[in-house]
Amino acid sequence: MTATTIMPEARSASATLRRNFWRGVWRVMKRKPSRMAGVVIMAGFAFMGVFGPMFYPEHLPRDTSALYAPPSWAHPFGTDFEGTDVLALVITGSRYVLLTGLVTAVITVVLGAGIGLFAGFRRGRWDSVLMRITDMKLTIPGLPLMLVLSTIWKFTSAIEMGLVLGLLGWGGVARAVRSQTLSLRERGFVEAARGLGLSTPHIIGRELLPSMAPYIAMNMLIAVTGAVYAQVGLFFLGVLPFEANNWGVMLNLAVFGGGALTTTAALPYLLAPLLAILLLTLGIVLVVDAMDEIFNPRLREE
Amino acid sequence: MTLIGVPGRSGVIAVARRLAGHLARGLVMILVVTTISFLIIRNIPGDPMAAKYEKLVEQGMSPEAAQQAVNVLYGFMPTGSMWEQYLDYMKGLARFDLGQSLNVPGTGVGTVLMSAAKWTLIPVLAGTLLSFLVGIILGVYAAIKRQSKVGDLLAISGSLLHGLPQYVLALLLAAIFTTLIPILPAGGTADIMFEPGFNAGYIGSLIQHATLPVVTYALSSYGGWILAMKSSVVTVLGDDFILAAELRGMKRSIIFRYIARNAILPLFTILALSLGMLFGGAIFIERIFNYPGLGLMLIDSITGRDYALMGGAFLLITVAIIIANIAADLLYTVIDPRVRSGGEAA
Amino acid sequence: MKRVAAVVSLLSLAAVTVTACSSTSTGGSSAGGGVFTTIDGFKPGLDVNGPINPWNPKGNMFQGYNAMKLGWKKNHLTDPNQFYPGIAASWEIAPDNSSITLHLQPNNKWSDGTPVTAEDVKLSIALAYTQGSTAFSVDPGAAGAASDVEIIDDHTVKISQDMSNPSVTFVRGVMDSFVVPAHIWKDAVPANFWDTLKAARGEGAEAEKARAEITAQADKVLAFAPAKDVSAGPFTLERMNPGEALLVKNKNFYNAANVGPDQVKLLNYTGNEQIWNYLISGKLDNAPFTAVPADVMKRIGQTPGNAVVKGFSPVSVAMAFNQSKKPYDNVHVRRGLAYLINRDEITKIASPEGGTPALTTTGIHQKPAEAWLGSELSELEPYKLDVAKAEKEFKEAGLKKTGGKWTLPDGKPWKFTINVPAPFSDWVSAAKAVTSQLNEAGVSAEVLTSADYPLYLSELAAGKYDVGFWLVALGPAPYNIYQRLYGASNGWSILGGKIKHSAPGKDGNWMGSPETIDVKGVGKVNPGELTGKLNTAPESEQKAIISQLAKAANQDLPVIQLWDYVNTQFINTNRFTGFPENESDLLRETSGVWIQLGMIKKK
Amino acid sequence: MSVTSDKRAPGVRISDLSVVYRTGAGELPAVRGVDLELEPGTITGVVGESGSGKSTLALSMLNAVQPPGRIRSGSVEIDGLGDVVTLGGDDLRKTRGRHVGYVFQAAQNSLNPLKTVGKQLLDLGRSHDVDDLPGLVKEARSLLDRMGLDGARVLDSYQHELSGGMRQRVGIMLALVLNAHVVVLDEPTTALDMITQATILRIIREVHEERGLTTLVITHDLGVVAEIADRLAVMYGGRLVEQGPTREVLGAPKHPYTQGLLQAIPRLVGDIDEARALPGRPPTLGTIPPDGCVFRERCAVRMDVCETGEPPVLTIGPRVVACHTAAGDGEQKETVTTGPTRGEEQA
Repeated sequence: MTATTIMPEARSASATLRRNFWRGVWRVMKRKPSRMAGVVIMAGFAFMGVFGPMFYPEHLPRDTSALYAPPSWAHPFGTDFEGTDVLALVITGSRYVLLTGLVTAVITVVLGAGIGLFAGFRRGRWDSVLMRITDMKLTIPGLPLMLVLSTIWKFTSAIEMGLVLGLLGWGGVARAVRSQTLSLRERGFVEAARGLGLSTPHIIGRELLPSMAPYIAMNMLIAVTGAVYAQVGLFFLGVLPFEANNWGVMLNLAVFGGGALTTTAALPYLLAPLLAILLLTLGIVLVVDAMDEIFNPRLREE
Repeated sequence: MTLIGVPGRSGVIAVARRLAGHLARGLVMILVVTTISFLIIRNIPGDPMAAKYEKLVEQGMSPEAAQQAVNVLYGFMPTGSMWEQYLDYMKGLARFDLGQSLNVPGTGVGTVLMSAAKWTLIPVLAGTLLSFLVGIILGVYAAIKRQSKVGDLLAISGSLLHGLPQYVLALLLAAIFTTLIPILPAGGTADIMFEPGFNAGYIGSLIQHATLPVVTYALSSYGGWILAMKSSVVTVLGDDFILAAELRGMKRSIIFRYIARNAILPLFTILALSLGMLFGGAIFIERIFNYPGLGLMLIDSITGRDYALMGGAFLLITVAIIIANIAADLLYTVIDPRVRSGGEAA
Repeated sequence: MKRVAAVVSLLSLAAVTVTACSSTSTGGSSAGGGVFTTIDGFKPGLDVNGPINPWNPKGNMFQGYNAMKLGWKKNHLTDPNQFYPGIAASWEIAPDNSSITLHLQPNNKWSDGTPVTAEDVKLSIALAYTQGSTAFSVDPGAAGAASDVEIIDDHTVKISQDMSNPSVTFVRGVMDSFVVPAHIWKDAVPANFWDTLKAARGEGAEAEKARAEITAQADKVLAFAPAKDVSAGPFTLERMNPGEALLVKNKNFYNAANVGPDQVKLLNYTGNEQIWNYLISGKLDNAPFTAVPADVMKRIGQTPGNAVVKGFSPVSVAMAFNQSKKPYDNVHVRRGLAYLINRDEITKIASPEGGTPALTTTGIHQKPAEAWLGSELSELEPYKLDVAKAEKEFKEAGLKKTGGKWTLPDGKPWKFTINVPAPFSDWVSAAKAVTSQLNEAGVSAEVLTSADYPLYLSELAAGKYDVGFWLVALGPAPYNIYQRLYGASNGWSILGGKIKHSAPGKDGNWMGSPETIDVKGVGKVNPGELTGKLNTAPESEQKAIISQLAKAANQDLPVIQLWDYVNTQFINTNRFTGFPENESDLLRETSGVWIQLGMIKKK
Repeated sequence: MSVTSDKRAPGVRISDLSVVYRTGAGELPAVRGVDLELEPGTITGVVGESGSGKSTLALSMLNAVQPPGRIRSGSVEIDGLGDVVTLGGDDLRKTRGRHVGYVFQAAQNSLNPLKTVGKQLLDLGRSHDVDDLPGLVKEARSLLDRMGLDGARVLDSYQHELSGGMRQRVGIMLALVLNAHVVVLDEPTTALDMITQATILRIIREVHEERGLTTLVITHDLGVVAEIADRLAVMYGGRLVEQGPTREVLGAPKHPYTQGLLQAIPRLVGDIDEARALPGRPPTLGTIPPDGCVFRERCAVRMDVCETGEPPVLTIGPRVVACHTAAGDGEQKETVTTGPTRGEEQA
């Protein structure tokens, strides 16, 4: 299936293909309502990240007479250690978390796909050198390394954080893209395109990349979740600079400061960010499930 | 006629050559990783002595006593230029000497690592194997029923569990089983009142303490197995030889075995690799359940600036991953005849 | 099917063993004197690899249980030289602090039956030299070091102070020494140790070499690991695992007849939240000082038998300024900030159970401050929340308020950045509350955390922060109290009995206070020199010096004191009785000390 | 060979066979109204481009159309077995392999890569309740030997140790070892080199005769058919457009599609320019026109009636052709007028 879409002579029909593609997307989405839910959740998070903080003042109001207040209409998830609304924290904190995730994902995918494509395309010495480096990266344990790095660098901004996570995380994508490239090569596309007198950038940009785009897009989504988890986890362990509304900081303070694992008062403070992560994961899982079916004809045959 | 696939003489030679190549590459990798981690670790800023002192006085120790407790550690701080330290470290490594721990002064890093490793290995191994077994069984089921609601649910729940970070699971389980319904211990390895050894009380206590870490680990890795097995089975189901076997009138049970064996093959590799990763993988679980394994030790070694111990931990993780890679490859050689005879793995 | 059955039977076996476990443990505690369960506050993270060695930070010797000192310090507000008996039954201190004569417990034996003698004490002192304690130091500049150790008889030892560089804390330094059995430890130091020590006291290359020789022993002593615990304490170590340690009664202990519990179980912890869980489940008979959130405190109180004992803990937490950074060099800025910070609210948010809001900033914990200063305390400026006064101070400092925000005199924005180490959640919440209060008052403020405590302290010392949290008031010795404000971190250090001042940014001077302060009603003082004097001044003079220092600190505000720690301890009276009362002078010693003094009895 | 004639070669009659695939756009026909008779002891070749439905037809012979496809109507009668389409469960399974042998395309991996050929042979024997397994192995060995291989060695080999030609012979062996008398070969020579192709075709021919088989060969290669088939059937767009004795069809094709195919073959002698490819592309499942002639889009002699009218199926002696242009040539077997869509003709 993918084969026909990248054959040069098929490009005349690309407009129809695109239309068919969107119709296919719609069909796939429609078949399971859960996938729609996934898209809605993702859209909700995107909205929250972009516009959420605009609904709140720069410094969130606090009520020092209601520390760790239980859930109520005014505070659906109660309040934190200094009486700030937990829901407001989760919403305003989403921007940092999601921005980091996005930056990480972009870097992971750009670097990973670039290196993977290059290695798979060039093969030979370049390939083995790049793959050795990739192996090495995969060998150095990520989380411990981040723990150590966090004492050396201060990740003050979301972008900086994402940058580091991205630079640490491209290994898996590079490998996967390389093997995809190799398998496409094996199927003779590159030689065929060469035979047609197409240039290397053209072959990579117009032939290889599009056929891998869905795959890369899925990896990107997965990288977003990976980055969100990594940073929230590091904040949770308390090694990253403080941001009162960061989800990980909330987890940390709930557990280690509020005793959320000991008594119930700080439990809403713990559960709100956990729920946010759970929802985000669910959204991404459902969307990836849909993408999987859209792009993987084997699963689609029905 | 021999119908049993025993690797021939040429097969053995091929395996040996593969192994030699792996070992050589592994050594280079160890060298590079060690150097990188050495450079990073030795450049961690911070004053562990001051931290220790301040902590002790905050805890209520008198300033004099705290000062004394801290003074003794200076002898274990690395001295000399970075290059000298590096050479010393490498020389030590060549003699399998990882140096002395600063956190537990006077104790070899190897000893500290080994005693922590056992508390990571046992639960993580148990968790991995448990999730592997359950995951592959349900994975086959999910693949066969992939057009039905049950299969869908299995796949989605698998992705969700696979997607959720370990600390979310661990926190949820801890909140439930140690806070809301406190039926399981929140930390430790066993009740000290039991004489360690092969007696029911001690082993029972061990199991009780390991339950939450094992279950968390199993839950968080189960999703991966079910997904991997499902997609592997789906791939094999589409293979020609399955249709061929069907068209030759093979019994369902035999075809099922064909599918299972072919589908599980790539998973064994993942299993071997994930066993290699386990040395570095349980930080959150151990932190949340206060289980004294390598993860907790690593955190301690970082906050205590125990350079030697940190280096040792990184080395252990690296070596484990490299060994796991080699093991995975050799395993493949044993179970996949295509590789065994020196060909390329599919 | 067969496999399933096997799994089921395995599971049921586990269930049986679990129930078996609970029955044996309760059975164990009902027999004899019972099991006393606690944690060792000095040893977070018990380590099975630790040697049975009191000097090793991870050594499995627990103060008061199987690790013995000559005496146990009383928690006195002002006098550092009061003790309960340990290895020493009684002692005489020379009036000028020049010597202390120790009389050992007459009937004390090591757990292996060997008597405890003066030889044990002397060898333990030799070991202490290798580790460098305050009283037993080969450092030529050290104040309050011993000059001679003399065995008077089998049970009497006299230790003299080097009076060329004396300190009031000499006696404390002596009494605070561990004692280990000479017959086990004799190989840990070379036989010619005392000759080497004598040589080390001299001057020149020879002495230098001898000193090096002694300190070179440090690692060996620290790593020394006896195969078995031979203790003169009330308990000996029976076994450990990574989660717990079990100690059993030492029949040879001098006061064994009065030791209540038969066994002591020390639980491991790596974070406070574990201690909270232990407490809620009612497991612990005693937990030393632990920071506890309000709701957790409530839950702990609901567990039958649980009770709280509170006492004085000579530690306060303060916000310290780096006066090399603008605008914190201006005392009016510091005062203005002090007027804006609501310490009651901060304490309520960050440490409701473990602290009391500081009444003012003196550099001393509230309790000893009353004892030292008396009525003078009330005359000091309390820096109560007062926005008007704050504005006045800020204006005096030249700060401007535009659009509801304070800016620097040159009109540039002012960002108040406060640094705290990330792992200390109470400090983090306190810092956050401070910034919230300041933001509400128009001072743009933010919290920055460092990944961990070592990093925090090194960056603080390197002068990288504007403002950071800092422990102060470490009593009871008055010198210790004020060296936190006017000690090495503020440029003053004692070298060979002389006070030396380093300029801000040099030699660890990150606070950067002016060298002299014109204190209202006192005149110009050099706080560092005054602090140094506290080391040697007789008690009669100390009061006056402290009064001057308190006034200086209150007026100049090198730090803003936030809250004074309260030593909140937890006890459970279901199984044992005889715990110390509120404000007892034993609250800073471990429950091992309470037990060996014969206080704790089985119910 | 001793096994040659313990049973007479059975005849096979496919009538009115329609196979549909379920897709997002509804059920689409892959094979429509096919009538084909395999006479006992003959080799019939089915030729068509990819997507013509020939493989689906082949799978129908074993009632093994894979989901989402299904046989909607029609029957496959095999002498001594009855209608395969109505078989199910164990009866169907035992028919496969035991009575009808199926040989996969050579390029496909029709063997379990993790087991030796011998082990898979034993699995096959157990599946069909063969009591005399050593006898089965002996039979397999002799079959392989017969096909010019070292039987013992091959049985001890894994798939990846065998070349394409060897795999194909193993496939033939597995199809015959249980003594099936109807054999379906799906693209038996595709992806093999010329010499191996010739060998395989020779083997097929010889074994066919020796064992008294009724053989169906599916291929896209007219050359293969020309070489071995007694009868030839041409498929296009799921329909049989022409069939008859190989020589006759190839010598004088009646259907424009068959004519086009023949013209497209470059000859060894003659001008290469004489070979003219058919214009356009073959239809896929989704683009087969529901009404009228399936070939009209590419037909050089298209008429108006082709747009709407289903071509009549005409029987001319031993030959059958379905084309409007041939309408005058012979006796009309069945006339289907305008409008019938997707299999309504069966109603």
